[in-house]
Amino acid sequence: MRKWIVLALVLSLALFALGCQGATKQTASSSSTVEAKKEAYKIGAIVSVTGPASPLGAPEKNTLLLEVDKINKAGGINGHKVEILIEDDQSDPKNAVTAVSKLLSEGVIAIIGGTTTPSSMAIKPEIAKAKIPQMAMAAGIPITAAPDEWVFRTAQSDAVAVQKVIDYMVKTMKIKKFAILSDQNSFGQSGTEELKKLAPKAGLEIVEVQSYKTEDTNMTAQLTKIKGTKAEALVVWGTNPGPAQAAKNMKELGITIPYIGSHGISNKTFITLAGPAAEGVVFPAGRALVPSSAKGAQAEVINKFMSGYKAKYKDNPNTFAGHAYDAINILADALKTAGSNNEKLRTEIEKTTGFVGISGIFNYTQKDHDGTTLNDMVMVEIKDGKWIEKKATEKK
Amino acid sequence: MHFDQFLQYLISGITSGSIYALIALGFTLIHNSTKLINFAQGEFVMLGGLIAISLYSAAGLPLIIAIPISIILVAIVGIVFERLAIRPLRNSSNITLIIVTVGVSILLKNVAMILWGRDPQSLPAFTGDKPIALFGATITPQALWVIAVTVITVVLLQVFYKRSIVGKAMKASAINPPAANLMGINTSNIVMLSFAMSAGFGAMAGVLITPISMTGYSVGGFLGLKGFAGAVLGGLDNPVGAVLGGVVLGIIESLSIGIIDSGYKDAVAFFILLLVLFIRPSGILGDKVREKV
Amino acid sequence: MPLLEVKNLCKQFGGLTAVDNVDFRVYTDQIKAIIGPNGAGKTTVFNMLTGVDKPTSGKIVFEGIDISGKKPHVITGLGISRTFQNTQIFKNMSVVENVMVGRHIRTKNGMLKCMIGLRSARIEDSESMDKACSLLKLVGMEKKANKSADDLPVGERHLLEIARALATEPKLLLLDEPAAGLNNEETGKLAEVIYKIRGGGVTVLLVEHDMSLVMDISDEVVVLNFGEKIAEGPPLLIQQDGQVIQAYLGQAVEHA
Amino acid sequence: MVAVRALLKTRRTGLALYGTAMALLPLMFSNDYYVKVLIILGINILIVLGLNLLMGYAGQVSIGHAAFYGMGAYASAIVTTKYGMSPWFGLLASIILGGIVAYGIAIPTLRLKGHYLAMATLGFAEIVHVLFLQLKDITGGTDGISGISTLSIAGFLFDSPQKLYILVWIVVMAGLIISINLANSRVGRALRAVHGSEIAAASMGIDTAKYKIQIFVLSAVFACIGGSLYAHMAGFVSPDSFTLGVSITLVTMVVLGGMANVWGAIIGASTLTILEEYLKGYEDFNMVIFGLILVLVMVFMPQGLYGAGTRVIGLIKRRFKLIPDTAGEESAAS
Repeated sequence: MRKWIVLALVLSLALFALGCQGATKQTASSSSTVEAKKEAYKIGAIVSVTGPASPLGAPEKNTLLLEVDKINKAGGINGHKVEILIEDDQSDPKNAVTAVSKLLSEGVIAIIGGTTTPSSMAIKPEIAKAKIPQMAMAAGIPITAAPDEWVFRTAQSDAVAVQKVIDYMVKTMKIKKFAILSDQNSFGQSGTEELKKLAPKAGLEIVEVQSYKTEDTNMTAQLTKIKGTKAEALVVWGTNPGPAQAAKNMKELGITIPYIGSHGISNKTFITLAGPAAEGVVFPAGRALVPSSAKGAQAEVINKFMSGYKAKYKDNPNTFAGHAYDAINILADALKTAGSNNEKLRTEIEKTTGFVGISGIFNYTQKDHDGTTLNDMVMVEIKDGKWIEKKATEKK
Repeated sequence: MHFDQFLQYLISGITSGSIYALIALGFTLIHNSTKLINFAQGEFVMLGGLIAISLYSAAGLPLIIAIPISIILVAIVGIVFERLAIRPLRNSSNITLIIVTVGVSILLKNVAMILWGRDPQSLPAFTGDKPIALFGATITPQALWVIAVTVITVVLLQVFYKRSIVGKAMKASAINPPAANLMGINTSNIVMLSFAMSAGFGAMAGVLITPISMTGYSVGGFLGLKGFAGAVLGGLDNPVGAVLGGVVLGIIESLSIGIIDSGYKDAVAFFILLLVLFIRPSGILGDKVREKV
Repeated sequence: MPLLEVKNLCKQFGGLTAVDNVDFRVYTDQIKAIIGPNGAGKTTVFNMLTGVDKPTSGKIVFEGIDISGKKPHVITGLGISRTFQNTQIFKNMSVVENVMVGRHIRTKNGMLKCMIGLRSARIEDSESMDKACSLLKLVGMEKKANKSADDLPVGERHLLEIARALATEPKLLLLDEPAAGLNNEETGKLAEVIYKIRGGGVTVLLVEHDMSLVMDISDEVVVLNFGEKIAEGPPLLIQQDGQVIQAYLGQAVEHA
Repeated sequence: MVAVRALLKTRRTGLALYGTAMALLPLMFSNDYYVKVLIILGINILIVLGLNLLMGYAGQVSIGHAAFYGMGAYASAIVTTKYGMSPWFGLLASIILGGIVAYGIAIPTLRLKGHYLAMATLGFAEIVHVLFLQLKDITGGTDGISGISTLSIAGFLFDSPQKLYILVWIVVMAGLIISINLANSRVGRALRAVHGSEIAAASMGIDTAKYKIQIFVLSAVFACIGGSLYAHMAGFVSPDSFTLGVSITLVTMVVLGGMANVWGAIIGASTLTILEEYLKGYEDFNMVIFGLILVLVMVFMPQGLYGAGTRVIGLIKRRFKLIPDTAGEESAAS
């Protein structure tokens, strides 16, 4: 018996020591350890690289590594190299809670993350306590709700995307009634809540709200219910593959009302999966999707990022990759003038004006930590498997 | 609710239900020869779909060749799984084996993620995707494929269990392995065969449903759960029960969307499953097992 | 008053009648045996006596109390305990712990007291331990007290079950084929144990296939065939009963 | 008698040893991260101890304990944020809620056997998970609940991981003592008897239904306390943390460590928690390695880590003739 207890003890201690050692080693190797004259700026990131949110988190991680590499190759920030420590929360906020302490103990000067709204919320208090800036890449409204001293957001807030959709329905389509079909994950539910809040203000009536589980294989039942209503359009809020499934099922059921998507489907995967059913789908997206819609400087930024990403990862970046790009570059810009002092850094981020990013032109103020505005999104239509900008004036 | 709407819910339920039923069959097969629940069953489905996709779109093989190759490959995975991870443990407790299948499921899922990436993929429907109208409701040809294959499979399985020597041997080795061994049945081979068959059925389900629902590395857990629920609802030891359970589960889900709320559909389905179990502790068609003392 | 009285006992499984209108009585300090060919319904009678199965109809009266259909643990509490034909020892425990489980009904400490580890719980536990050890001595297994029960050979499993059943302090002990799998020497020992049990004031009702053992130790024998009682009486009479010989003994001889 | 006393004595020494070591552990780390991992480890050990009583001792499988974990966390979160009550009420509320729900669900569910029971507990957990998602007014839906206050005693705030750690480990030690006491008591034997042969247990006078329900409730309460502690540590709860995957991980911890042994539960929970934390750095390969290790351990040590360890020690002892052969047989056979 006694030997057993000793063994249990030794084992747990040994494993623990091993765990700690291994973990730190791993972060070191995933960062770019370039010889630097000045002390490197350590930036932490908490991203959902694996788990259900990985379609969002994995490109974010790729982008962060890509951009940091770029910054360091250009000589760093005022001679300081940037070291990025990326933690995977496996799409579970529980892991984000421990990861944030790990990053803080490494002495990071800012944290990018999380990928999802719950993870961003889970780490918010701890980061605020440590008084360093947080750059969230998720869209949930409560992230930048008070207290928001230390948290910024680079994803367009759901409010922006939803407003874009509502404007489109009211101004371009001129309809009165619509139905919602959304994912039961945080992305879909946050969008649904915002639609419910903003639609009545614009004089729109929501006739039916349906949802599906992320993995659901068949949405014909939900769509049948919607078919039985007087909805003039269907708004589908989710990330792949749900919305593609919905588009296909709509075709099968012979539902002909227009399909309006969310920025969650602003990627090639949707078109591949939905096939012919993707034709005519309209959704809000950052200008990155249709570079021609961006003017001058932004077009250039977007094109450069897209070709760089494609060259390294043989894949097209999606909207969420754009959020990571904006987060790291806004931070880098602020670091240039503020240095690593936390108060100064936050003030500098709050001073960001006209930053040309992927998701939009960012203007933070002391009050507004969202940065982007309605103007930074466009409505996009899928035509012949390609994205084209749906101009608000078209139907007038 | 209008009749055509009701019919559409029913068809929708039967479509999802027969997917669950096909997967539930895989659970029954392994349970019938080992008394095991194979938590990696859903991963067979995922592998079947993804391998077929690769053979079809990357290797350019026609569907009619890609499908059987995919099924055979997954059956081989099933055999390897049984030989390496189940056979060495044949004297261990059931729960130990179940944890092994959990481990295998985690392994397969994440290897698939590395091999095929995170995005789900699709296959074209076998015979076009023009929906067929039916009293104001519609059904896709691919759904008919799923339903037909499910029915044929369960009939063949019944014949297999009742008529063929191997089938009878399978049942015998589940009920009393030592006795079956004494009767000259090689129980170890029987278990291997049941894993191969179960994996093959899983792969077949994966191939059949990919055109309907797309397949990505992560679908296994969800489909496995539904299949398990269907099998338990119908009675784990009975293939007809498994199919019935799967279809009933699909219909319950679909109707609860129509009547209650789509957000609660899983809760409703599991609630009814619990109720059924409280009334019939061995599922709808399950045998009541009496312990001999 | 008989210790146990079985009146018109019937049990049906689906359409099959396993026990049909069986009557018998067991008096205090008797050793009584139930015999009959395979499938005669002997174990089913035991299952009903101990509450494992519910009788379809009929009555079981123990010490003047109707116990038919009562839950097993209640019946044990009243003073009937049993062993099993397919031994049901607790393989996940040591031999002595198996017997200590038998003390359960005669001890009182509940979940809360045990959780806190109260002194009274610990005292009770060591008393259970002492009692269990003395019962193991009775069946001659005291040397194997700390072995895992799973390692015991068949014969000792039956003895362990007897010790465990005795730990519940029964007034009536039901033994279901205790001699199955025993050799002659072991059967002899078993007979001694059964006598000792009776000597300790416990009435014994047993189901047994070993005819020499039954005829040797029983005061009275009940014969079942296809669920019906076909004879009852002292062993010598039973051995000469034509119906019994025809239905049972003849068959047994053929098989032997 | 002497043997029993000796056993009790080693048990106490073991507890004291483990307790002191664990209390001293955070002194080695000034770093919040390690302490937080230790807190999570403590919470996992607490839940696994309870689950081990249910699965290892009573033999009743539950693939639904994440539901109780979550209920504990949500009860604490709701009581403190919505009603502004003291976190201690949160802890109390979670125990009461978990206990009542567990009791209600146990009565019909524990009549089921084997895989049917497993499915029923799983189904129950799925229903609870749907409720976490859908009862948006109470649970906050997918966004969860944030701003959960920290525990305090008489003005002493457990506001840093180091401070909370002390509390968590006191609770874990209490859970450990309860488990050890119970395992070797009249009730513990009754539970093992139910596992070994339900029909024989009933014939020995054990009210099998009662004990199955009692132990289910106890294990649920352990999980609820774990959930409550988690909520107060993290300050945030959301449905993503209480999924089917979490239930399965808990069961895996029990089996991996070795069933029906208190120390096995500790080894299982510690190994898996630390392994998960350690592997996180491997990202895509993380779960591949995890799955592989799980399969390998179970294939080569079907009795779990504790069982395998006993065997190895037994072999070593016999190799060096430290103990006579007969005693060695015993440990090799178990």
